[in-house]
Amino acid sequence: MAEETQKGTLGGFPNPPAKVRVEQSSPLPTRVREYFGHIADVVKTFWEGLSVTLSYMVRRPITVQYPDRTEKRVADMLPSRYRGLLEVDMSVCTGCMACERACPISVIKVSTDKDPTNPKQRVITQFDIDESKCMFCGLCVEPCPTGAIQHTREFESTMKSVDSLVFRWVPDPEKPAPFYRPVKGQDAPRAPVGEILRKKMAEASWIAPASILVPDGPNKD
Amino acid sequence: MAIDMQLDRHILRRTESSDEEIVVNFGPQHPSTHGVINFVTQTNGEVIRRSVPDIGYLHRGLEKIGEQVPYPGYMPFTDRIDYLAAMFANEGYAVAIERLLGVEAPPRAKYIRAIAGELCRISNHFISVGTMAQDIGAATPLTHALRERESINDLLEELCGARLTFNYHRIGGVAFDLPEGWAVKVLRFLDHLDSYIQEWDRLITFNKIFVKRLANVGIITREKAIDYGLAGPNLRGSGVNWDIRRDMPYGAYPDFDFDIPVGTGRFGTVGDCWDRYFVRVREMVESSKIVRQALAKLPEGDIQAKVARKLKPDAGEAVGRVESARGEMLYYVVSDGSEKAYRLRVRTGSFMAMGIIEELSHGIMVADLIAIIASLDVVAPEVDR
Amino acid sequence: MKITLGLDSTSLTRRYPRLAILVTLFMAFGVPMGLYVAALAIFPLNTPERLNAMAQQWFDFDLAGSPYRYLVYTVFLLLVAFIAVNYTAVFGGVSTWVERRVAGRMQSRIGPNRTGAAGFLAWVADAVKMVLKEDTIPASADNLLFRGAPYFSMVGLLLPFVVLPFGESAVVTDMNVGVFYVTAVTAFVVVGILVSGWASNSKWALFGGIRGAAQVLSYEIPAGIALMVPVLMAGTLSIQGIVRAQGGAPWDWFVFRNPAAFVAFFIAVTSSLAEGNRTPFDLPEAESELVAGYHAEYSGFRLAIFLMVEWANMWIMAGLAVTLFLGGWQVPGITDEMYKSALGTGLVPAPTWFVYQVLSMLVFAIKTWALVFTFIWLRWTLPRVRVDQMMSLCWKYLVPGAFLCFIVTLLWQILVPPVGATITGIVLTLGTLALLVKFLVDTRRNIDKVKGEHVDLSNW
Amino acid sequence: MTQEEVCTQLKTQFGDAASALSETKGDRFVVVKDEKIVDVCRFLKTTTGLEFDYCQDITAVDWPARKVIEVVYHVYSLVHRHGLVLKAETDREKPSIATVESVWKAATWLEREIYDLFGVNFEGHSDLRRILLPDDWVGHPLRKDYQEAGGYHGIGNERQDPLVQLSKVTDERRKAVAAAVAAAAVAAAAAAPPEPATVPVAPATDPERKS
Repeated sequence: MAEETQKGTLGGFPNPPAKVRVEQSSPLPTRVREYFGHIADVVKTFWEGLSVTLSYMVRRPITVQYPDRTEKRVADMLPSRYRGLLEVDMSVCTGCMACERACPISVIKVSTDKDPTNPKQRVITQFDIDESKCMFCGLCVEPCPTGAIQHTREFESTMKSVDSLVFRWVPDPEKPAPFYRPVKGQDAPRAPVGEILRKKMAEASWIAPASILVPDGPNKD
Repeated sequence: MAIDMQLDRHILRRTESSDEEIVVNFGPQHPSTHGVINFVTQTNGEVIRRSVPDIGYLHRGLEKIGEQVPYPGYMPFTDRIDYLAAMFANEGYAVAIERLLGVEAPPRAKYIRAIAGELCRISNHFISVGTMAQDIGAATPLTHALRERESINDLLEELCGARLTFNYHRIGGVAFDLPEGWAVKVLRFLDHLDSYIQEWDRLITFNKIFVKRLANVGIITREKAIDYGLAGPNLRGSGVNWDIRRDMPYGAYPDFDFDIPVGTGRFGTVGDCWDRYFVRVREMVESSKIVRQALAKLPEGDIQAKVARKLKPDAGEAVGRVESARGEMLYYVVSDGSEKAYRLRVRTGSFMAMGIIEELSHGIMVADLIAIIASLDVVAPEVDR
Repeated sequence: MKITLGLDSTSLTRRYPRLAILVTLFMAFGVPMGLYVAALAIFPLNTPERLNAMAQQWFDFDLAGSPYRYLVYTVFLLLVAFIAVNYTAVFGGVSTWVERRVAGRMQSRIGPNRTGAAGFLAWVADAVKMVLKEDTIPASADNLLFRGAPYFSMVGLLLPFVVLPFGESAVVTDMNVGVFYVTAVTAFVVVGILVSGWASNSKWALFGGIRGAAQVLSYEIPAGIALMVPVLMAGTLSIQGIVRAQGGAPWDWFVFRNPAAFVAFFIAVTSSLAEGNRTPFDLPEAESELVAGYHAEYSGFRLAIFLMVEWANMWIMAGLAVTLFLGGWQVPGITDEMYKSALGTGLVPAPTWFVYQVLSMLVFAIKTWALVFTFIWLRWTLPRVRVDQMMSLCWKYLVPGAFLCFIVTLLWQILVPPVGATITGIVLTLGTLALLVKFLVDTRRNIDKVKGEHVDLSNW
Repeated sequence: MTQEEVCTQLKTQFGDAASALSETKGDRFVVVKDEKIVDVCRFLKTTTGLEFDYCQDITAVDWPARKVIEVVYHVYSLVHRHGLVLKAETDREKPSIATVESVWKAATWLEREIYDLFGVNFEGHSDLRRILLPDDWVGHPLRKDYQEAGGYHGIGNERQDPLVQLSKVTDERRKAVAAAVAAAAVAAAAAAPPEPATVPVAPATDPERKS
């Protein structure tokens, strides 16, 4: 194209793409038929289109009047596989860190340590999830041996500050959570999915200056 | 991507402009560019001399990211390549890595992939034809299309837990089996869909103004379409009977019986905007056929092949091709034996479609440019990756 | 903490549902009816003769001989203008609400339903919002023209109200060249569009302005010729004269009196759609092509004026078509003599006269709203034509068609006796009714054709 | 036609300029001398029986160890339904190769992308500009040795990671806890009312955040 342009063949406008212009080549009766055919087409297709749109005046709109005029909370209407905010039940967390490894964008940070009071017991001193960065892919849920980390159906995570979206599941490193030891042939006693998160969210409504989910600030430099 | 003024100068340098010509930026924020794309357009009044697409506003370096995350971890990123048809982006990547590893998904997984993929194709085509009607000036079809798509989104949400970024496929299979009672819901929806498509046609497809706006506009001849490497519905709209699902079969597609709609030039010339539009409408019906067959023949068994948790394919390379809603999606993966890809390349239909717009833009009207962009069904993140 | 502003109508509606309904009812019926009644009271007084006589009788004041008479006449004219302007604004607002609700239903949505009962106050909220917004003027815009452009449009909108009859007596003035006047002054709107497009110093606005100019100028021709058809049939250019030449029953309407007029009606409506920049001719603002076209750079109150003009123009378009083709305010069964006898010779008419007036205004309003609904309905069904197609439609189809209708009407007036016209009227009326029934049946079938769909009026 | 047959044809036409079909795992490919790439492509496209009319993809792979950049061509024939992968290697220091734009128009944009992301210069290309990145971008991101400049025109691309470890149980703290436990035991032995084990708490608070 560029060569043509530089040679100036595009100086004037190029011919528009060849159009099939039946009107110009065909005999008069055909052209007359076409002329009135266009009008007939307009009437016919407008008739159909208008009848379709009019019929929608008496059909049910599908609008869901989120958030206040729904039969129940939208979060409760979602399917069980829905991948909303992540929730961790620390009482069944084995501290295996499989979720941290599985996360492709490193939004999970788990630190473990020895319990100072009982050196034989290992504890989780930190289990942070940066929900603001999480892309809700579900890859962390899959390797979890006890189902401690789960996607809930909660999705309303508006906070005043993006920092408040770092959910610290071990709020206080001074009170770490001990490792859970799975019992063979027995399901881990996990709390129902969503319950823990809902409770925490209710405690920290979004207008709070800083969510109580988050102990004030990490050690900033 | 270029800074606008530079591109203005660039395009003016390349043509002899007259005093009456102006350079207009269609984008990056414009209602009809379907994402953040800029069309630097030189016009003389309503007639366009040339329109140069300027892309890259949504470039996120997804190919580079592919070199930095382990093989299974890249799957969620593929969702972001094409958010309107993420199922295919997932599937293409899974197919490519499976070929690299030499594993094969179990038959049930393949069938589920086909079901999920074809549902996703319907939802994508609804967006495509709906926004096309919107760009031509009819607002109502878009909301109807979105409503239908919403039903599919609900179904897919139930299947894989997300509405757009599915992350449903896994290397060697799929993440979940079908939920209970899901098949019945899908069949009920397909019954609705098949009858709804006729209403859609009455509402917009054959509308005289719509036909007049699209027929004989943006004609891409068969030769040109192949030369420019167009793919999918854009290629078929030009009359090329080529579909990866049938011609380079993957997954469960050899088991299904379906037609490949191609452009016929019904109201104008083969390869015009209306043909591309209508190919999409017909493809929805074909996809519905495929889903019905897949649900009827769905085999029992595993949904996930045995794959090591830490993937370390041997050094080598493989190509995974799938027929995405926007045409052939090609993943080219080079492995050096580590657990991350050495090079990961995604070739998408939208990128190729953008390449032809400058060629088509000579001597058309401003409104035609909008129609052409809409008919090529470009999605900005897929162009820029 | 829930931020509760005085304008948070949702919470107000929740707290005082009855108050909300009252306010809504007041806005919906009180304001327009108040304006109607005011019009009714003032319009008949609005001739110098009547004013003179009233001054003579009630105040024993010789107004006709007074040097201040023109001041008094002007004050009364301004009163009428005040009513007209307010009526325009209220109609423009209410029609946006109607349009949004109708569009919502047609698009499987709900539309505004929060502000006031059924969301009716949404248009008031919109207006308040627009007035409160910052009025930005682009740095490189032509300041004077940019500021002035909305008023050109406004003037073009308001002037036709002078001759548009809302009822038997509810008209500012009945010019003897009324039709001519209307076609002339509606062109003012395009001056506003062109000026705003130019003055904005934006490429999009320029595109829109030029498109608007080309479009309105072209469509003046078929519109003008099609409007000549009722003029021929009535033998007068006076709008009231044309209405009086028709009757209340559908077969007495001009549109059915003659096949050419039937065609001319559609030509006139199509052309007025184009002149009013309504879909499928909304090229000057084509939001998918030109972002917002000629008012792309406008904001705040100036934008509000443009939008008001656009919507209120529908009243002019529909009102004119109703007046010239669909029998205007003619109430079936009430003849001219009845109006005259009810008016009597005294200054204060008999109460029946007022009843007749209200009836005639209602008939006119119903017909006009029906046509306005059709415009809205068309807008949410049809795509937009391209600029060259718009031209070819005008010059290839509408102009020849309008001329043909004009000539056929001429011959018809000369050759066909009044009985023939009445028979044609009845036949065409019945034919139209049959088509309407067929259309409604088709509409009903559309619902059954889609599996899983049924008539359902819930979820408003 | 199978890949082997295509390869044989290439061999007879171009001799050493085209290698044999590779024996790698996965997809197999043909390596072509970079100066011959246009001829090979044109041959593939125009020869009856081959007719590779559809250029599916052109991309590149950076191999710093071998000091080359491979340009990879995926071509296909819609007529005969066969495909081939071609590779041409070019020097990594001054990567340059002839454009195949004259063979397939699709190459225009694909090559622009390679120019942008790998810095390969395509000789004779009609419109060789950056395509995805801004014109004034420094470097070619898909090269293996690319270093991020850390932003663009003052627009940063880094976010502070909020996932900082709050505190670590240190040895001092362990000793303190042990001492407290021991003290508690002593106190219990003395039968005195047990003192609550006071633990030095080090809450990670920042006064600035509170304000």
